[in-house]
Amino acid sequence: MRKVIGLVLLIVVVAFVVYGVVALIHPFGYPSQSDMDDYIIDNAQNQTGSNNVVASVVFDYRGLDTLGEATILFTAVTGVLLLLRTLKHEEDRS
Amino acid sequence: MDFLTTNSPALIVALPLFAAFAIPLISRAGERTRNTFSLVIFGLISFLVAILAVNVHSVGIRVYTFGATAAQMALPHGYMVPVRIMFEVDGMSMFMGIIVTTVALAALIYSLQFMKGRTGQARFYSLMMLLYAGMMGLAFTGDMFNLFVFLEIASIAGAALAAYRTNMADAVEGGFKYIVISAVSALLVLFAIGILYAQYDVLSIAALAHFMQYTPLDMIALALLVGALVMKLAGVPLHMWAPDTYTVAPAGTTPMILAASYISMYALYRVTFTMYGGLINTTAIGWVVIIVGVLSMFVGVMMAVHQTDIKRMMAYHAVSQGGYMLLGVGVCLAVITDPAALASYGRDAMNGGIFHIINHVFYKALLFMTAEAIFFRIGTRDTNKMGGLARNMKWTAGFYIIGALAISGIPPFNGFASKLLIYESVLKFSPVLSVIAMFVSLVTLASFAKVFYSAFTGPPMPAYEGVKEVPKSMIVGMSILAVLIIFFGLFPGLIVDTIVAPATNALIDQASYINAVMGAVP
Amino acid sequence: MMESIPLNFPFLAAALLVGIALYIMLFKRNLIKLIMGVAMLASGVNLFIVALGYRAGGNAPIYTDVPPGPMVLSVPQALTLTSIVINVAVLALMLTMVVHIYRHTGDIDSEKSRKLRG
Amino acid sequence: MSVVDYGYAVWAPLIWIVALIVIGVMVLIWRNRGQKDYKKGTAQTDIFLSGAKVPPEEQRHVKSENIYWGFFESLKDLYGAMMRPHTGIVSDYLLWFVVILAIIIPILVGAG
Amino acid sequence: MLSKIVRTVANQLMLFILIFGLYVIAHGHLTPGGGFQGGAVVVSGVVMLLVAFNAGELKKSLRERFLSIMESTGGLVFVVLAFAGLGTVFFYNFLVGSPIFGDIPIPGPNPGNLWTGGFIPLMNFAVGLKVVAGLSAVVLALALFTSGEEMEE
Repeated sequence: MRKVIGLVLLIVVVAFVVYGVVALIHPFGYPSQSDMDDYIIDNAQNQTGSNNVVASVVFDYRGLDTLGEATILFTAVTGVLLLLRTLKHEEDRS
Repeated sequence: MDFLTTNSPALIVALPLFAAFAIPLISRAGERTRNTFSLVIFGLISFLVAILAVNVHSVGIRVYTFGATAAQMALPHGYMVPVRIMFEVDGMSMFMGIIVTTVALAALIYSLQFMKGRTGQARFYSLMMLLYAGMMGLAFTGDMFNLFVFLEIASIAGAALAAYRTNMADAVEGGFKYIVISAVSALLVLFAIGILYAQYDVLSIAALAHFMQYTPLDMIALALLVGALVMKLAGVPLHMWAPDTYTVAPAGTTPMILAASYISMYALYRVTFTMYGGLINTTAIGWVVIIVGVLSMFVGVMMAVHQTDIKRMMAYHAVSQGGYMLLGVGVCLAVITDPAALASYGRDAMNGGIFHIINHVFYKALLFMTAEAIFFRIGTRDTNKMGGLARNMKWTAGFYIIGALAISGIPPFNGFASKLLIYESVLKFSPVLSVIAMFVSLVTLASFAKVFYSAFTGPPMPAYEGVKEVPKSMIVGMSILAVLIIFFGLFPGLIVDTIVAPATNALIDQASYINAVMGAVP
Repeated sequence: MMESIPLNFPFLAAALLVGIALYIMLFKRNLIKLIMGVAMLASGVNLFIVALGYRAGGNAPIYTDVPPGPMVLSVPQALTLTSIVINVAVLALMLTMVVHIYRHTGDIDSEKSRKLRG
Repeated sequence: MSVVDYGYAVWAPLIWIVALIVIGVMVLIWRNRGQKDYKKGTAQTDIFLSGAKVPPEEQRHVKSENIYWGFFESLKDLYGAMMRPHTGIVSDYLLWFVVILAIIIPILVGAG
Repeated sequence: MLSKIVRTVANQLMLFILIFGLYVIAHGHLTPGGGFQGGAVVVSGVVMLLVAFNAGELKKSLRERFLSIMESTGGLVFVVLAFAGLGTVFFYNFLVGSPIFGDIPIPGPNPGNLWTGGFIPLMNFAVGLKVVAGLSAVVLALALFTSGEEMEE
């Protein structure tokens, strides 16, 4: 019962999403708008001095995202090491 | 001073990150050095938040563009589309910033002695800084993808902290549920961002709002965003992770994870009011929000009365109180197109809903802290095994009373001030909803009375003869919040005028948010 | 509108990947499979975003010895890069938690290993 | 500064506290005029349980699961229905998410 | 622990993996790649060592504490580089036009010049350090935990 209802609702959701991204979005390979990216591709070499436009986006134009990304990696590593720590015996109570 | 004012939005997020990276190194120099370092950094951040709050209050929306030649330059020279990431700090962001900073400060002080002698302290404090940075970034950001990144930072740090007590199976389970829920909702937010990016090729919230056409694709994106964010803020029926996670998280972090869920609520408001404002069918959305709110209130409180685990009960109350906020804001959203109703009661309902966020975070944080204080001393959360604790833990009992009266909406504590606003304005909209809200408040009082009776009163239990009051730093952490609760209760007018009303105006006034970035565009 | 459908296979693939991932997460009770579902969801979303930036006949947006022609959009690639790393981090933490759950309950079936309910 | 006033909703905590203090003083005065022949340590303060034996002090504490027993007993059906979705399985949580999405997307796309 | 052949080959291969990883990191601003990708390449080498030897053996040469310090350093360098732009704005690329990595490439297609990119190469190195240390720490910790060995600290 749960499975049938869940499957039907899931199909409804996926049908809407598939219809949206297949029929309503721009055709693959022909972006409808590209103002921001054109600006970046044109000016990346002058403003950041980097040949690799993606690197200039990652570290300069959207540098804060990369700081966040590095932070997430740090968070996850800290979290993993925190969870895998060896506990002292007196901590077992609480 | 001028330097600090200009750069404060960036520094507020960057300093905790710096501290988080540095704490593992500094811990090598000893526990004391690390604690002092965390406190100093946090004091500095609080100072910056205060500067920025004053500045935003007097100047209005602040835009900070990362990596541009000038911080105010949101658009590149001679170009009509924002390219770089920007922070956009308005009244609502600042409101959330104040909440998060206060709670984090109290939680940090509380944790100092709570954590004493435990393993993994360096990483614990590091994660607390990261959680704080994630929440502040989420509150300040003006960029959709950046919002996703900070959402993930807050979720991962929160989940790792929630699972801190790895020797208990339920702790890891609670953390796991939190991270699965967070990961799925964040990925669907990212999917929605992709849909928006495909159509408008911008990621800044203001620019998206400026270009928004409200095509069917935008509707699907809105639905994904709303669903994902409602799941993160624990609205019924997507609330079930909240009790599991709040129950198991260790002391200082439960209030912060709670604050993180209200940051998601902020993101929801940002999306519906600012990004889609003026385009969506507000009556339909408003009623959806109202229904979710009423369901949350009712189901949350009814589940809460039933619980015997003290933190689980409080967690269900968090769900239920979240309903009040959604109810207030939903009423405003439902009448936002009707200027007469908006001026008459819509804005007040919104004020009530927003005011309730700060009140609720403060008293619920206090309550979680008292529950953890009990757990700290007697090692169980089961109210069936408690009794007579008020004899030995007088401060804790006092703080519990303050929190319980505030959450039940008993005057003169702060909960009453915001609940009254909600009752009165909702009464004008629909009396039935108001009556339900009052009933929920009543049941809230009943359930807190039950726990007070079973945990604090009663004859002295032989098992808890030697129980002592909790250490000083924990009392200090709790008393910060208790003092704020009483202050907010005695001077609600001051709070509503200085921080709540600007937040409400910032949400309703979509045009000025857009103009702060896209002002130069014809 | 109809003629655009054959061109949109990457978007279709991404959406279906999301759907399959949701199916796995909803109906599989094994926690490792749940994590696989999250990974698939992440892949679907990443595929979607990186496919958005493609320009027909475009080169990679790197100026080092690039042949003449248009360049594909660069921002989606950066976003995908960020998103991939984020998901690696999330998966690492999830797996750690599952290891712990297995340690405690001896089971990774979500029905048998639950302690919190009601 | 302390008053919230929206024309229809007025809330002035300081006035309320003054009123509370006045009422408290009145209650105290009233209380002092009550009967004076109450004595501690006599049979006056003993617990009377319809003549049954009074349990020792340690067993008098009512456990939290027994409080509001009647309330839960009368709402048994409601609680049964409400407990059923709270299964504690992550997949079920996500199923509810899909349910919400399946409701919201048609509403939004339909409402335009 | 696998056979001696595997161990020897893994040891020899590790050098090449390191060089390739460093190459990917160092040329992040000229060719596809960067800190994350290069870091992941190096970590794949660490995983190879982990398979060839076992976790307990690897723990002796790759200390947890060392990895933790390395990761924090990487993060700090990244943040400090971002802070250094505060003279103008946080994250301002202050090194473009300066003597360090400051050359501006010829607009349009060019063969590439290593001495360009402002702080991008430096940030690539910081991120690379962070990824190498972080992911190896995760892999090592999981391996140690599942094999039942104690971690230090």
